[in-house]
Amino acid sequence: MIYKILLAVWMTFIIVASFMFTEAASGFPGETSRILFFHVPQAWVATLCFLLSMIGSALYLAKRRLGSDDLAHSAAELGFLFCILATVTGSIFAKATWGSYWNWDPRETSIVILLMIYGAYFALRSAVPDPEKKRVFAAVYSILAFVTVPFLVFVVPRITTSLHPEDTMNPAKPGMDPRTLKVFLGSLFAYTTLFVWMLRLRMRLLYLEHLKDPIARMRRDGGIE
Amino acid sequence: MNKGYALKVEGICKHYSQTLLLDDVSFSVKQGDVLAVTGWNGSGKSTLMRIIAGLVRPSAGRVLMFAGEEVIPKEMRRRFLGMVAPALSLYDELTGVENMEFFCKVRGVPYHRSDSLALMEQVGLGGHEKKRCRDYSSGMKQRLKIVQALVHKPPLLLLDEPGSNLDSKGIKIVENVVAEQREMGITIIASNEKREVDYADRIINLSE
Amino acid sequence: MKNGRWITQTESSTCLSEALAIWVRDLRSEFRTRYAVNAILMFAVTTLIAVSFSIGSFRIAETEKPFLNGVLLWVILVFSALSGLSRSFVKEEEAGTMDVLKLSARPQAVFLGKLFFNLTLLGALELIIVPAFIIMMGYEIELPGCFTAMVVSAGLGLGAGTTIVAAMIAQASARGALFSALSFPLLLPLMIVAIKGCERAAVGTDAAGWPEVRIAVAYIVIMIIMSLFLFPLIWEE
Amino acid sequence: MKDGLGFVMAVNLVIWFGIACYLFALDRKIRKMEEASGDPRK
Repeated sequence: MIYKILLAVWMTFIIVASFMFTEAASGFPGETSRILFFHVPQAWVATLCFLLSMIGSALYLAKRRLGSDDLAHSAAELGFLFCILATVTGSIFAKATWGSYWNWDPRETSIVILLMIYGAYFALRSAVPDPEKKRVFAAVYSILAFVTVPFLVFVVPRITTSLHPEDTMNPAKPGMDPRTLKVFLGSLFAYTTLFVWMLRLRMRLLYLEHLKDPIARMRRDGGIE
Repeated sequence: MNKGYALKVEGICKHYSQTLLLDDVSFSVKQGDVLAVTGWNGSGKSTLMRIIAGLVRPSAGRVLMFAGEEVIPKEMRRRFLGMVAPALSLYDELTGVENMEFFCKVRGVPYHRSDSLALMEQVGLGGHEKKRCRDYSSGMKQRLKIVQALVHKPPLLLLDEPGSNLDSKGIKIVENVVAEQREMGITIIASNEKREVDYADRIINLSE
Repeated sequence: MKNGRWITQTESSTCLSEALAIWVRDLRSEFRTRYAVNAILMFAVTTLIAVSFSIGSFRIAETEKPFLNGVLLWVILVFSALSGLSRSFVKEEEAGTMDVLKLSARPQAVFLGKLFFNLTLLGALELIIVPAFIIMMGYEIELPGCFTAMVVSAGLGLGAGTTIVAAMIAQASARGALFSALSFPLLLPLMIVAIKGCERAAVGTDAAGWPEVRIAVAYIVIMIIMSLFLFPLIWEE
Repeated sequence: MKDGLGFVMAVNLVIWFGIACYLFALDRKIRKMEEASGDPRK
């Protein structure tokens, strides 16, 4: 319980610090670079969720324990939320700095693909009536999607650079001065802790739902082979 | 190569959403046994057969098939069993003999057209091998299903309501198959027909 | 029943022989019913005609052609593939023959058999649509070798990426829409690579080592290996 | 320190307090449900 109160205080401190104690990074119009204290951690949490969802899915396929599937499902839900946040803050930043809400720079492409993968994941989960199959299919899809992401993040940007006039500069690391870096890392820590808190809340909720349904309760404790 | 085959079913339970369909079903059969599984409609007869066949994963309990002493792994069990059930259907757009060819080849049984024709002859499908299964009557389809289940000479034969849609000649054929299988391996019949239950020397009632 | 029937042949069927049997059966059924072929070709031909009729071979500026034609070609190919590739599994589920298949073949063989079948469909699609596209859109290609390699490898990638998804959606409801929704995120990297590869082949400069083709081959290998591991999990209850 | 910045910061702080309160409330509600459910694990 303590860490939650500490988190609340820490996040407040981060918000104040990101506006008061740091200078706006040069090379960006006005104060726009401050959004990075919020945009980048959100994108980081979205990708972290994708990794966690894959791990939960792999664990579920190996041990068929409901807890792993809950992890995969909750991580995907939160991933979807943070992915939307990252996309919105990203396009606000793009509008402020480059004048257009969307210009398909490689990072925007991978965030949107992630969004589509999460969307497809939930579409699959809602389209399979039998709960057992639903969990297995969702797990398999999450692993398949995880395999294609490296293609997107590492391979595609390198060859798509000539697709469009490459005018982006990596905003995440504009040669941060130490003070901004400290606040940025603090924000990263705050967002990750916030994510952990929300994830545990969601998983406890799913666990309670399982308690109501007798079969899942037996499965959950028994952990059928 | 005449190993003593045996099948052990231990504590099988199956839940569907909230209902408890099978509750702790256990039995074991060995070579030469013919077991009948009876019970009201919806008592889980077909589900039990599908669990034994490995098509459905039970909520609890397990099914073990022994070839002599060692256990046949679950993935291999499909090679040692043949199943006839209303839910299993054959390929309608293929002709009778093409279905036989497919099932021989996919099971790795050397396919000779003459053998298949002979088998079809024995179940009364002689002369129909060129017709598409779509044009078969339900009785003819049932006979083809029986033949298809025997093509790889399985030691374990699962018959789920084998007599459905069959005329008196067809029922004679089922008796023949059960008699033949009795000497060679294990037969499990799921049915409520008195005539079919009488084939068995042991009966399990799922409804009591 | 002949008396020799008791000795159970220890079946020597290898995974490949089972897969081939499934492939041949699928081809024979498809040849008779032509569900998948109709779906795919109908979609492809109509979109090709719509595109070439409205754009013709002069509307796009000469410098833009390699890239824009590449985009149009792959939009047609990917979406017509998505309209028909799920057919083989869906028909198997609807006809109720999936259980018989589960009882007679091993999961890997089913996957490979269906993969070969999907690749045959894609081969037919590409053989018909790509030449027609080149002719109707006036698509000059400097390096035909590289271009064909790109089209073939990306086609293989399409098959590799969608077969396992088709197996999943066949056992779900709302199949058609779900198949595209699930497949598209997996196929997008391949599609971007294919478009870039076709442009590079058409332009013909700095195409040494066919980079995109190698990426597509990597995609194929990864997807097939992953599918061989994952397919048994979705195939058996 | 630009004048508008303080306002933006204030908005962020308000949003964050709203989220924090919502999460604390959710946490308490779930804990109550967990106690009421007679869960073997606790």
